[in-house]
Amino acid sequence: MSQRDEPAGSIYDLGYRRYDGPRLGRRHAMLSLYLFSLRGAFGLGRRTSSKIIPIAIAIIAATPAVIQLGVGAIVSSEHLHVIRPENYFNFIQIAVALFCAAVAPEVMGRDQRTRTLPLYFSRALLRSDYVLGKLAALWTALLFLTFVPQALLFLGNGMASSNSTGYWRDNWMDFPRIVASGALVAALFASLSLLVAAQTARRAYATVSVIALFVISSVISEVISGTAGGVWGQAAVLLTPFEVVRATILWVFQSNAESGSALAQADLPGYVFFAMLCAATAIAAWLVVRRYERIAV
Amino acid sequence: MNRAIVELTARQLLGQRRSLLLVVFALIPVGIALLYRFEGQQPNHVQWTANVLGARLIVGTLLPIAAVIFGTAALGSEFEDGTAVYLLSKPLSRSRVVLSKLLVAWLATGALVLASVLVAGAIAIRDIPDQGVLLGFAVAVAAGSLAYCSVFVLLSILTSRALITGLIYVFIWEGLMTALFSGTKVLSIRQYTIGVAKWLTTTSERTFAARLDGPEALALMVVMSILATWLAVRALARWEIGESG
Amino acid sequence: MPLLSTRELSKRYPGVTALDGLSIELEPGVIGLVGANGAGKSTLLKILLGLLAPTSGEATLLGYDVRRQGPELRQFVGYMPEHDCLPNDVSATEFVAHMAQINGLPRAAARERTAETLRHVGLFEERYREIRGYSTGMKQRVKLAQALVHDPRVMLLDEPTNGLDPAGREDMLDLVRRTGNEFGIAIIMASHLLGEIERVCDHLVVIDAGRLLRSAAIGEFTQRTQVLAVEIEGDAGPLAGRLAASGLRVKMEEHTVLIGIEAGQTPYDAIRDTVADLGLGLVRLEQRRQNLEDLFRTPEREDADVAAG
Amino acid sequence: MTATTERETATAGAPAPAPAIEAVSVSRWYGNVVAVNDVSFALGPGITGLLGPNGAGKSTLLHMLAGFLAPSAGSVRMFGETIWKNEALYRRIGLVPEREAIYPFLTGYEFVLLSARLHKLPDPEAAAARAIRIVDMGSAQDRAAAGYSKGMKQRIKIAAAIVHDPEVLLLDEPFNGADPRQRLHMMDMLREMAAAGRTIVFSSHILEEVERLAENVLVVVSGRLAASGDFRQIRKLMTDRPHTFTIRSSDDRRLASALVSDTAVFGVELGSDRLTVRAADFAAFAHAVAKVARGAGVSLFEVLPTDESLESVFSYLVKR
Repeated sequence: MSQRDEPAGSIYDLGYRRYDGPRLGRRHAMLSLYLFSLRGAFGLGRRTSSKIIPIAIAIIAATPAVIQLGVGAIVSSEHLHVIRPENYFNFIQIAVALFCAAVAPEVMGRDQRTRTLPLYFSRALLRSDYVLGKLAALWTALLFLTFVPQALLFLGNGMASSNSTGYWRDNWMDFPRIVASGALVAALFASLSLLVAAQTARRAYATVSVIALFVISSVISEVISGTAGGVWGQAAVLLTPFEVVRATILWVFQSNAESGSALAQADLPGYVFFAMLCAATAIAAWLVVRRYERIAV
Repeated sequence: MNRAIVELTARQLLGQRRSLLLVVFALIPVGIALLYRFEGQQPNHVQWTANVLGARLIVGTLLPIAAVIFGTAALGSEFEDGTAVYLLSKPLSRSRVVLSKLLVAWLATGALVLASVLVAGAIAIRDIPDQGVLLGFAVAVAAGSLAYCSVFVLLSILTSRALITGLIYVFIWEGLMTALFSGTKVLSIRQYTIGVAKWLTTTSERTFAARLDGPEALALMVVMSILATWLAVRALARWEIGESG
Repeated sequence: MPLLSTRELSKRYPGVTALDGLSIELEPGVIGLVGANGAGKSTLLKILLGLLAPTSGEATLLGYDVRRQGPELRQFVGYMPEHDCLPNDVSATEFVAHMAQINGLPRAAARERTAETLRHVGLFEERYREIRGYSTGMKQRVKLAQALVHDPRVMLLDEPTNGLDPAGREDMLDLVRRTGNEFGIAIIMASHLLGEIERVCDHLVVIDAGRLLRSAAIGEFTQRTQVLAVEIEGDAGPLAGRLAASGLRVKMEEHTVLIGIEAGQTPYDAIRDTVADLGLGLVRLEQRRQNLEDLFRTPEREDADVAAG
Repeated sequence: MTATTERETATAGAPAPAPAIEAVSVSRWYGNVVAVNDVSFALGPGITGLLGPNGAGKSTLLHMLAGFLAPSAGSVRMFGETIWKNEALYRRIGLVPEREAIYPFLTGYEFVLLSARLHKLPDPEAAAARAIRIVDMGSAQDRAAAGYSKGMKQRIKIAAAIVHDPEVLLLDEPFNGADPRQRLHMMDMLREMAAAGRTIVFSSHILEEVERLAENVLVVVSGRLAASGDFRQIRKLMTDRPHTFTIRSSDDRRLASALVSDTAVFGVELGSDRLTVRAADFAAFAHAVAKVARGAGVSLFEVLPTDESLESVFSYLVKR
């Protein structure tokens, strides 16, 4: 082949080639699982029909922020804050619950339903890695509802303000609070809904069970609050994730509950709710790990 | 009815984890009634028992959830698991299969909810005259279970997503639409059940109100049950195996 | 280094012993794994894959201890389960690339190898479509691809032809054979179909009641027996009668006459002449081989059978 | 027995009893997709193997035979009666579905007993015990079916299907998941049942097994009936395909030249250690080969037909 005047032409071997490149192990496996599940949560790389519900719900969750920004732009008033960051959750709580019901079974039960679990567990991945990857994926997906719209709102408010620097100076503390509250809310909802979804391979049961968890806990909490007095009536608000989250957000923002609301009636110190949220998140996550450690595949 | 199918279905419905979950559900009204009894602040026990315990917790939540789970599982799980062929390839009419399945779903739902009503109600109402509230809800719940189950058994033959469809009916249609549009009450088993319960009590309208009159509610309930059962029998008689088997 | 080595490997469930002190040593190759249902075949596979922990004993695969070095070992293992294991709402490309990454391949390498592996298993245009629309044969190919994509050193295949029609079965067996012989990947393949094992494998392991029954090269299982089979068109009775009369030991099976050969006997010409004399149609004449199936029959072999008859 | 007398009175005067299974111009379509297209056949006692590539309409056909699907056109009859919506016929039919599902909470015995009770047998316990004995599941009959292996599930399903001693037995992929020993056992069992005069139809992808078990095959390709009957007879009908034999002998070269002159032979190829012969007429060659060899003074060590198996017949029918 060294001679130039030889006609150029080669036949290449299309046979099997070995792979000699790097093998990146558990951490990489976990990261891939996380990204794959996160994409799956929004139906990316899937047919259009699997994108509609999660993306529509995420849009609904961003709508209050968009409206506020729009109103701010037109009216151009510093003081017209219809939606305070500590109240944002009140507008989107149903969207968050529906998102969990629709997406958690997709994130968690799917591999059990399609019997893909043995493929994961026979690879360079531990069962606990699998669960943590899935938890992280749903948590991140929920941040698109609980954190991203508010962050945009915060930035938008600042930029729309006639005195941006003044706005940032006065309100900069809101940003870490938005981050913290968004992360906490997402953590509780992610771990609770995954715990429920992990109990069954059947998607319909999982969706229904997640909704049932939210609806029934709210009904019970509300009925008990309205029925019993004393410690029982006070503690009833701890039975529903919605009130726990609401109260934790208020605590993070050092704000108070509206008078007349269930939280105001309960009159418990904020750190109790924060502790409840952390405990519930941790216990739920631990239970999911435990379930997957034991599941036979 | 066929005794072998009845026994089989009873084991199917009662021997599983979801039945245990339902028993826990059924205990919730009892727990709340206990709380009410010892910590309650409401002055009118009959009013609380009828509206909060009866209409809201039991008829509004426990009854439809128990019925949708038992009703769709009785026959639906056979289609889902592929065991239906064992029943349908036997020399017995398909109407018997439907009726046997419905009977067990009804008995399971009815027994569970009835127990919850009677125990929770007896705790909440204390010793004052109860103006027929306990009896009213007991009878209404027994009848309501049948109406719900017949509809859900029908759904389980018509669609493989009967559970979801059933829950949409319960929560969206009965829960939301009926609250917004009063006219939809004629298609709400929850309203039939409350109507029948109210009919059997001697409470005043201010203590406990129903949207449908007693006779009207009962008639609608009977029509609904018979219609759903008849359609279920017809649907199973025409049932064909899916392409997947 | 042996491919697989187990020492006194046991797995007990309450009331059931799936593996009972199994000790095996296997060199790389295409290995068939056969055993009755419940004999411990799938338990062994699951232990090797880290899906199940043994009750006692040790197992090493590729020199890694399956218990203590699970994640490291499994980077080099491919597994094709018997059952459906594919999500149906993604494409083959997306799924196989994902599985490659789960096995530690960097993103770019995963993509490249996915394309190549799917071509190897014979999936072309359809690889961008959702798996839901695939035929059984295509799904089996995807299952094989995900087990092969990360270039494992050993592949564990559980009933790879399950649910395939005859043409699909032929294709799959061909793929398995090529993977083992051309690609140089060791294969352990469990199957109930002895014909398949015989066609694809070069070594056979038979497990029974959780113990090793036999482990040997395929050839040793299919040695020629001292029985000649003569199949003719029509009734075999007269032929059997004549041959018996000439002093041969014979046995009849529908259209076939079985003849036991004793040392020094060469009955070939006698058979030829008898067939010709009787004007029969000779369909088949062969020396019988030992049949893999005989392992699962009641102990008496055909030789003994004919000898007795 | 009542069913038999009813049928006899119904068909009184007819010379021959109706065949056990009869499909008359049966078609089935789903929307625009034709799954089964104008298929007719009649089956009597014995074992029939139902073959076809995946998606050829095998399951659809079997489901129509079982009365789980209505034909879109034509009719499926059992003992002269339509099977669709005719529950009474199930008294005479046993059915082994493909899906392995069994009620997980029942023991094997309870499952078979359920079947016996649903058939309203006079002594269901005895019938269940008998059926379990036939499939040899006695040792596992009191364990919950949830813990059964695939092969055990298949056997207990067969027991449930034969508990009422049916005249017709339909089995969808019965060997799926069975291990070699169970396969042998199941084959023997089906042979015995066929020998007792029952009509057995089973579908399978494993041609070696069909070849060994079925006297009769039905081959479905693209929804049409591509062939039916004894596969050896079917092979003989394929006149456009020469029959090939390989021969080992004491002198291949001499045998080759002797065979070339035989009218039955139209091609001979000499290999290193064997001879490949192509013949137009299978029977003529079979009758000639021993005589020709004797005439040439050559000993025959091995004569093997190479494409006479069901596998080769099947692949020919599918690719046609």
